Amino acid sequence: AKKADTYEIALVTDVGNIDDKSFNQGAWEGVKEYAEKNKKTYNYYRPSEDSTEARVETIKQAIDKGAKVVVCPGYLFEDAIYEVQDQYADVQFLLLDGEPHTADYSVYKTADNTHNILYKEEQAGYLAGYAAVKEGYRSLGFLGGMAVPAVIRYGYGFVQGANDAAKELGVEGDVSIKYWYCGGFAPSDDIKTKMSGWYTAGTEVVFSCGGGIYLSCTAAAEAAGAKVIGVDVDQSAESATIITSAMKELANSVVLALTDLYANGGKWPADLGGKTSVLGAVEGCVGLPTATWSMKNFTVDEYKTLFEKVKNGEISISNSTDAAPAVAITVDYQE
Amino acid sequence: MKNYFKSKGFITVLASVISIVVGLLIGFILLIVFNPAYAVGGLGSIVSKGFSSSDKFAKVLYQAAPLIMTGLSVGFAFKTGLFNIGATGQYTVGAFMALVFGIQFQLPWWVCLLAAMLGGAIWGFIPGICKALFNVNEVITSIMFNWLGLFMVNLLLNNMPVMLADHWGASNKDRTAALASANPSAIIPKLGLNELFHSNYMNISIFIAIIIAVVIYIILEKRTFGYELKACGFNKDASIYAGINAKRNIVLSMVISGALAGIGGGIYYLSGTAQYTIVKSLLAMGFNGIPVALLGASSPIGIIFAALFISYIQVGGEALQPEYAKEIIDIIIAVIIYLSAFSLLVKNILGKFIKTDTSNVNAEDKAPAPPEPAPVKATEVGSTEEKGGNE
Amino acid sequence: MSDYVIEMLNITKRFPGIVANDNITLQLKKGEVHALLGENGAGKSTLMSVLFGLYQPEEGCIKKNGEVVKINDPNDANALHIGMVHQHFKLVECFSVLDNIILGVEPNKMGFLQKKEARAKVLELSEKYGLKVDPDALIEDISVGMQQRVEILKMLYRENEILIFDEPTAVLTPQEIDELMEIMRGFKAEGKSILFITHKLNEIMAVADRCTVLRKGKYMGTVNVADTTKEELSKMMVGRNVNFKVDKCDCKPGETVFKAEHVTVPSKLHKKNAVNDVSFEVRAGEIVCLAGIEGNGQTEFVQGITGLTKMSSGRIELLGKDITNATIREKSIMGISHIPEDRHKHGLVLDYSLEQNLVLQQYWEPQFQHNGFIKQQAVREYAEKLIDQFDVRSGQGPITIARSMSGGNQQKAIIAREISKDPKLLIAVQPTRGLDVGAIEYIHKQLVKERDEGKAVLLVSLELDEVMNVSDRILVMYEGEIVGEFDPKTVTVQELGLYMAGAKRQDGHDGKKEEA
Amino acid sequence: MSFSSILADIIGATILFAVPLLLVALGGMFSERSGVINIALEGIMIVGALCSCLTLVGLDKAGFGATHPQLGMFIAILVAAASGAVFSLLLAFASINLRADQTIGGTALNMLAPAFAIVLTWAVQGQGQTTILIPTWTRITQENFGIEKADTFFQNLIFKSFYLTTIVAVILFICAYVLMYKTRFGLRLRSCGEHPQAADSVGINVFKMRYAGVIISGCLGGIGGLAFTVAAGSGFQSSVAGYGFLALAVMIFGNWKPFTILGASLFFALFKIIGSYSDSIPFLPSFKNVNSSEYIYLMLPYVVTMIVLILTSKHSRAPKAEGIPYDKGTR
Ligand SMILES: Nc1ncnc2c1ncn2[C@@H]1O[C@H](COP(=O)(O)OP(=O)(O)OP(=O)(O)O)[C@@H](O)[C@H]1O
Ligand SMILES: Nc1ncnc2c1ncn2[C@@H]1O[C@H](COP(=O)(O)OP(=O)(O)OP(=O)(O)O)[C@@H](O)[C@H]1O
Ligand SMILES: [Mg+2]
Ligand SMILES: [Mg+2]
Repeated sequence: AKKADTYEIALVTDVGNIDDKSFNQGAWEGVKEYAEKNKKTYNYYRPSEDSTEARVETIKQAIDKGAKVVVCPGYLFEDAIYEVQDQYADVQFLLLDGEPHTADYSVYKTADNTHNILYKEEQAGYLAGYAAVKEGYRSLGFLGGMAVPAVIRYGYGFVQGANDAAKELGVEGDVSIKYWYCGGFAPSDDIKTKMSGWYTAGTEVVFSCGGGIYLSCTAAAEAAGAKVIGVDVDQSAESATIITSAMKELANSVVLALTDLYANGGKWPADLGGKTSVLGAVEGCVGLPTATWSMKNFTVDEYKTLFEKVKNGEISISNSTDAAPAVAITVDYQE
Repeated sequence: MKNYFKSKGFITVLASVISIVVGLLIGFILLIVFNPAYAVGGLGSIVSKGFSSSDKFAKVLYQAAPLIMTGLSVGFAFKTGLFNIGATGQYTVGAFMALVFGIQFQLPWWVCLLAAMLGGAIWGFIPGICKALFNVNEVITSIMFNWLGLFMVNLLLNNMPVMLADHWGASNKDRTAALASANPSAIIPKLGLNELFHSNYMNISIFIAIIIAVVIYIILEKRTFGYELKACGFNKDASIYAGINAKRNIVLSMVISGALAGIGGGIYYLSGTAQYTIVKSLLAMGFNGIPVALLGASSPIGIIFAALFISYIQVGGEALQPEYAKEIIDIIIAVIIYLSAFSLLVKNILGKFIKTDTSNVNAEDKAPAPPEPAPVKATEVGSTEEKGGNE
Repeated sequence: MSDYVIEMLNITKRFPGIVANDNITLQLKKGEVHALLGENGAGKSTLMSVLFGLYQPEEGCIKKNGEVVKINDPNDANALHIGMVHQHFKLVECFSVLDNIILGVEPNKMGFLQKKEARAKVLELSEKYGLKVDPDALIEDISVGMQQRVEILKMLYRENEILIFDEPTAVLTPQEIDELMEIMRGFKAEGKSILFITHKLNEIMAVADRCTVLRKGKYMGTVNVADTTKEELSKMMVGRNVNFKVDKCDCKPGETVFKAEHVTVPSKLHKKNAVNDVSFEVRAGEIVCLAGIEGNGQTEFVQGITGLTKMSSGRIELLGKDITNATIREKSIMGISHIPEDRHKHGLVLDYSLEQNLVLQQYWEPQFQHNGFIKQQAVREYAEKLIDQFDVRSGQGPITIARSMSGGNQQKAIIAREISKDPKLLIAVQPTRGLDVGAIEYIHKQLVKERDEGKAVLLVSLELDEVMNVSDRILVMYEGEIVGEFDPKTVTVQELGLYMAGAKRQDGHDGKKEEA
Repeated sequence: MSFSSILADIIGATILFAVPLLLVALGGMFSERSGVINIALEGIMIVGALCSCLTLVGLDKAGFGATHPQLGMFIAILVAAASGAVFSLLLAFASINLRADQTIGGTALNMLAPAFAIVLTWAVQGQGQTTILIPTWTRITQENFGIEKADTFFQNLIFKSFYLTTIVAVILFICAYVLMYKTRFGLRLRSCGEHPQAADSVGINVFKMRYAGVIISGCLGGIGGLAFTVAAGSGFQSSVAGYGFLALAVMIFGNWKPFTILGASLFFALFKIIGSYSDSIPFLPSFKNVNSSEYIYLMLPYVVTMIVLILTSKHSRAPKAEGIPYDKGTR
């Protein structure tokens, strides 16, 4: 019987599992893709509870099991990485969607063996919101998971996009958005009921933004014959109700980062170590899927034009998570 | 006489040990089924990980403290004839109160802990009063109060901006503020134990829990109050006949039971590691009190060991990763609890092998020894109907 | 063909630690009433349960009409036409009478109940044997006597020929007992054979043809009832002479200890008051007996004055002090002791040990606790003293769990506890129910002793023998009111019976008794 | 949007969520009426849902489901019933044969089921794949009947959330009632929960009846697990969100009687969903100035139930012998 196997690339999940259709899954797919292609051993670990202490403990466990690279998806790891990055100077850390700092936010520090990646979710959300209104939908919905920064950026971007499109079409008065955080990343019967209520009350399309909650949303949409916008990855295969998806290239960015890392002999190169990359339209890391395009009124060409404008900064999108964007359309923030 | 007690206690412990050993064996079989290559190492880590290093042991103690409290909560109610399935709700409300006093009011940890106790007590009080005055089954009320507690706490937290992490500089508002940034004095003192154990998990909460368990033991076994409470649990009519205020005692039992669970919630969140997350599912820690109480045969001292044991093998179970799903340990625990249900049988069998000393004082025709009562008596779920009670 | 319908030969049945039946032989002739007599725990119920298939004997065999039969369960017994009325009725309380009767032998079509047929048959049987019941009434709503009729109908419905009655009269009123005797005679006339367990020798003398006596699980012999006397039977049973007459000197009543004025208690069952405007007093050194047929308010009266239920109006006094609104605990402190009617429900915490039960009324006294801590040693010593003094027998002495004690000894423990409290007023409700003659004799002695020590004793009893023997003054209760007051030395049982049945009523006992 | 379609929606959703509560509470009723307290309902639901969802996925993969959707669903229901029954045997064995404390056995099973479900889901679907997705063909739609889709009240009422489990629940409810009150079996079962010694003395095998009660509760609980999972509509994730415990409350609220249980489950389901519609129903307050006002609606059913229970507790009545292991020896 084997006792001690080692795994060189380790992923530690935040909350939820690697099939959460969100951070964990995206990062895991990246790890898997890179490791299998490059014959590295890899595995993943789940902390015992939702606390920094448990995340630190699990990172240590992964290192004990031979991890040279630890991938940590989610801002929840900020404190934990801060704690371990100096303790384990030989181990390389990849933090997605956050930057290490102390528990009381007084000190921010990214050590040389850590690389952070942030995404411009607001751009993806903007594109989706814009597309939905252009496509002809007037009664929209935003279903967020928890009110965490990434989700808020998606949501506020979505609102801004819808607003701009409405302005262009001169229909600000007609467009309305129901806006709600369901308080979790897992699907539940409550979410489904709530979405049924929305659809019955006239909502045409809901941007379902966060982990597995899209399952509840598509279930309601299927029954009501309504539509859904997916998130993070191209979800059009998951359900016929999904008209498009606000994507961010999680898996891809992990693969690219790992490639750079190993190209530099297993250490972060100087331009990544201790640094934070913010990936958006410029890096080609956000967008709508053109290969599975299903919208009729809003065409791929129109989309490409819009994307260029976002990319070159002609359209500026606020990435603030503090206050809701000021818009002309009606947004019903339900809490 | 003393011998008799000794051997009876010995058989009880032996029966538990047998349940545990058989449970582990079944766990080993599971490990073999799922991944034979690592089974031996896996079993090894289950049984030894908790002692393998000081920080792992600290984790055992850290998890055990709230488990002892919820176990005591359930066990105490059992002893007084009530089934408090509502420890989860009381735990949640206790946690909430502790955090409010810590974050909103900026008070020191021991005040917060008292507040937690109060919160749990209130959440036990209502089902208690419904049972005592209106004869509403405490099982149904406490199930409902689990949800009510959860929803109420979430509702309040969402309307108390100061409580949430984003108010204290964090970027998220799905959870309460980290005590480290909001109010370090609300964190249960570590007294240098964290250095000693090389683990931030370590603080004095395990000692608090053990002291409370001993206090509960003394109340139940040595004090007239405990005598009254147990009498009410066993036979309400007889205790009324004996001049005991049974209604008051039912309420008090639930209040104490709730307070214990509330302290559990306080201890867990005041350790400063976990932040309360606003989710819509009931907290498992409260439910885990039930198996702890059962394994500990509802005795406060037994509960200490049961909680330590369950926490210990949970830590071992974490270490099964990544070769196994850590949920396997839950299966093993469930099997152990299930087997402990057989303790009656095991004890009878053992009783035949180990002759108990039944030195009769004045035997009535050598009357037989009474059958060993099942670990938990008087768990009449659902019997709302009550006879003879005066209105 | 054998003379006997049923023979139980050399039956031995053991329970853990005890031989309940030790080589017992019992032979039942066709068409006879065969009594089975023995102290509590002698093994009577066990022997009958063996015959009815509830227990399997370790040794011995059972023959029906000379042929060996195997009775594995009640179904086998039923097939052999053996039926049993159990000591503790086996009726489902929330079922109707009809459902209870047909349970186990339900007429059905493909599993669906056919209650019409059943109802017709039950009504016919009830007509034929004069066992009046309402098939649709719920068991919990009908009287004990009616419940017993249901049990008997159960046997008849199954067309049983061998009828076992286990202590059927313990719970019946004198009138109901007479009725039952009549019914048994009727069965006998029809050729049915009856096994009849009772502790009451009068009943044996009245209906039985033969009587088998057991003692401590052993067979003592079988006698023809016509050739024997009550004294002989009781000697066979307990191994010594039993004194049926309670020895006591004349009572010398002292000051008034207890006074009830216009006590009224509402009924839980119906709208009428269970106790209506009852007034009387009990003086030191006398035993006052509340006599009456069950269900005429005695239970409610005692529960009302002890505080187990609330009185709706009226006033009670103890030694001149108003205790109407005192709590149970306060009454206990002031000197009321109460031997409750239902020892399992009120009298004992069955899961507590004997010693814990012995201090149930006093654990809070300084004698047994200090600053809220129970003085275990003091409790133990006190318990040992009482156990010794009252001869309470149990497996492990003070630490025996009360549940495992026999009924008689449980009762002794309660009596020990209540008497040792040194009360001013001792309320004893049916203190000898279901006990054997030896135990009864002992308890009666204790009551008289208390009286002689100057205590006031209020005895509630359904047993006319007890009423006549023990009391110094008899109050008859009928429909919640006191309808007569008697001196046991001058009144006859017949006379009492008339008052108890409501046929007569004394002047001045019309519910508005004078204050003096 | 019209009021009629919202009304149709609310009624439809109420029925959808009442079905699992009804089934499971009826199951609990059978078990408790036979004398065995069944707090393992939650665990039984999980196991039933697990096995039936795996079956559905299997049928889907085999292509059978898409061609015979309702037959596939029927098979899944049978699997749910069978697996629930098998799992409930563990409870039966411990509490009937071994006369163990019934809450211990139940608690153990409640712990065992989700852990077992996770481990098995992974064993079948691959490490980390916690969700078992339910194929879309399980829902009964207009197409199944060849009806043109239209926005009418009845179509909205029926076809938005219509599953075979609903039909099965109606049938099972009727069966449960008849079985309980009109058959020999029911009479005997009830007698075992009230007075097992009495049942034994008339030759009824108490052990067998209690086994029957527990197994029936296993069947109904298992189907209830599947019904919940299809109603929740987001696949199976080793959990039934506390519905087993809720069903326990429904059963007690329903006083261990079929019709009142039906009423109680509809009541719970209605209050469960009503909050989700608060923003579309004009006369419901929407608590605009309160954050997360949804929680107020979520709390409502419990508060109302508490009040109802306090008012009706006098009439509540549990089977007398439930929870007490039957021992021939005790008298
Ligand atoms: N189920 C049992 N388990 C163990 N011992 C038992 C059991 N039933 C009876 N016994 C024992 O058998 C003895 C005979 O009991 P049984 O009930 O037959 O007495 P009995 O003659 O009917 O007494 P009573 O007059 O009080 O009814 C009891 O003293 C008891 O010790
Ligand atoms: N389930 C049991 N297990 C072991 N012993 C028992 C059990 N039930 C009864 N006993 C024993 O039976 C003895 C007598 O019990 P039993 O109930 O027959 O007394 P009893 O005198 O017949 O009471 P009663 O007069 O109230 O009927 C006790 O000494 C007790 O030890
Ligand atoms: Mg007896
Ligand atoms: Mg008997």
